[in-house]
Amino acid sequence: MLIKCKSKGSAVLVQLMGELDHHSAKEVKDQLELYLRDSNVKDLILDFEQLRFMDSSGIGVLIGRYNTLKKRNGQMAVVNVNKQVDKIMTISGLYRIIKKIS
Amino acid sequence: MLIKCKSKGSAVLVQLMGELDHHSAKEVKDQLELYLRDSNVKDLILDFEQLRFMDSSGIGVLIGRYNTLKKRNGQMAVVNVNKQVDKIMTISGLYRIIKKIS
Amino acid sequence: MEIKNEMQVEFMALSQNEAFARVVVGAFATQLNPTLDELSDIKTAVSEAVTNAIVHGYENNGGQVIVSAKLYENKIEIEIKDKGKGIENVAAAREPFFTTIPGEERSGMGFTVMESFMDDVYIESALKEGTIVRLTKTIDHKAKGE
Amino acid sequence: MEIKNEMQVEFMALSQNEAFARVVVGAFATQLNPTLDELSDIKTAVSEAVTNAIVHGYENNGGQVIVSAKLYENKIEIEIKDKGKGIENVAAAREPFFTTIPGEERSGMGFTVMESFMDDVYIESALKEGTIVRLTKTIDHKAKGE
Ligand SMILES: Nc1ncnc2c1ncn2[C@@H]1O[C@H](COP(=O)(O)OP(=O)(O)O)[C@@H](O)[C@H]1O
Ligand SMILES: Nc1ncnc2c1ncn2[C@@H]1O[C@H](COP(=O)(O)OP(=O)(O)O)[C@@H](O)[C@H]1O
Repeated sequence: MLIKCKSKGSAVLVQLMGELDHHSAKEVKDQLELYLRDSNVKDLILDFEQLRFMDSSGIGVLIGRYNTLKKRNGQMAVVNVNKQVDKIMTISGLYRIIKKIS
Repeated sequence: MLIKCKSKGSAVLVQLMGELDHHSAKEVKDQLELYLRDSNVKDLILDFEQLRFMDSSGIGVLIGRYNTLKKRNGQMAVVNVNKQVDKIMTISGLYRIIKKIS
Repeated sequence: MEIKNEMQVEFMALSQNEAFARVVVGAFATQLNPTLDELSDIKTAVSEAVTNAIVHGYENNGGQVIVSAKLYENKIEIEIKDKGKGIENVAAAREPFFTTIPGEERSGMGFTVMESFMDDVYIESALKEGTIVRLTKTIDHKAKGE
Repeated sequence: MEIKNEMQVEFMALSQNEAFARVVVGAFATQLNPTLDELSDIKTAVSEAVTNAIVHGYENNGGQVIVSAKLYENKIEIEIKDKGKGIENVAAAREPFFTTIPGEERSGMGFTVMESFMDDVYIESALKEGTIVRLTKTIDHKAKGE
């Protein structure tokens, strides 16, 4: 998994490139937590354009980051979600807490 | 394997798209023989741009077509050969009878 | 129904083999000419079951995972097997958000994903003996009028 | 040397499984971070040995092919096994252009390709019992100064 981050004011934009499964989940979680360490960061936008695959191991990773941001009154959004990932997001109800921007 | 053919005077240009192994060898052989059935066809140019893979099963297919054309004083050439296929062509000595055009 | 092709792969219960298992089953399933979406569904379901074998069956302590697949005219049947600790309550395990590893590590959505992505999910499990998950999906382009 | 990962796949001796075998071994070998060229070399050698098992070992009459692979720190070792008719003269079989199916169907270059694409090709065969081909390749980016 390749992870790139850009920060814009109180928001960070993170690109995930690769496959988010149980194998890569810890790395993604740790990397995202690093970007959110600064408590001025309120919003997290995840760019999934190059996320080729996600299974239910990714759900926990996203819910965990959502909980961190909720305490700060921040928000979470995803962009460029492919069909496979979209199905996982839908089935799990993640779109009720994470906004899809298209 | 997808096979496309264009004819130009006494030459035919054939594109092989896919993988040439033992599994696809008979199909490729039969299709090429069909294009060469007309004895006015003297030269065969194979476009390997989209040939992703070839193993030694392809060598026999090429030598067989070479023999058909030699009887008619025709020639055989290959274009757009990728590295993997090039290695097979080199090791087998096929470039001694089939011209590589680049 | 006649079996057209069959394979079995066995590998160490290591997390890097989750992606490997997806590729193996995906490559085998392509012989049925599935759509890209059907292929993604199959790979996702396999990923869930193989991850479960590694994480729950063997609790990340090694062991062997066995994945087999049978191709029929218009159907694929996949079995994911471990000889790990087994499932105490299969009905509970199938519930959405049920997990024996709470916290954010596991979401409890693995079986739910398998059930939404495949036609049928059959679970056979015995404590201290292990678990077999059988996933079935029909790939029938004629029936769908394609 | 310590084995880092290991897998075994068994499949029917059908020609459509030649491509499947290439993908399986290729996907496993990527764990060593090979270059694209090294990966092509491995897939090509596996294709040759698996085709031989199907065409010569079982003479296209079915049977099971078993492919296993072991990953070491900087080396892959692959075994292709059939329980088919065996090789009468292994030394002769290794010769370029030697084939027991002449005509254009087989070129007799299979073992030559395996030898040029891998570091080592070991053959063990017994008539009416079958054949094992063991292919080894070092993938050592540090040694190559990459
Ligand atoms: N192969 C297995 N071996 C033992 N227990 C399992 C296995 N697969 C699933 N389980 C049990 O079923 C529960 C639910 O599984 P699942 O729906 O995939 O969610 P999750 O993996 O996120 O916990 C797991 O928490 C675990 O207790
Ligand atoms: N798995 C096998 N079982 C039986 N015979 C084999 C096997 N592999 C190779 N051979 C024998 O070795 C010969 C040389 O093999 P190879 O160099 O691959 O050329 P080819 O496959 O084109 O004949 C074959 O013609 C066959 O007689």
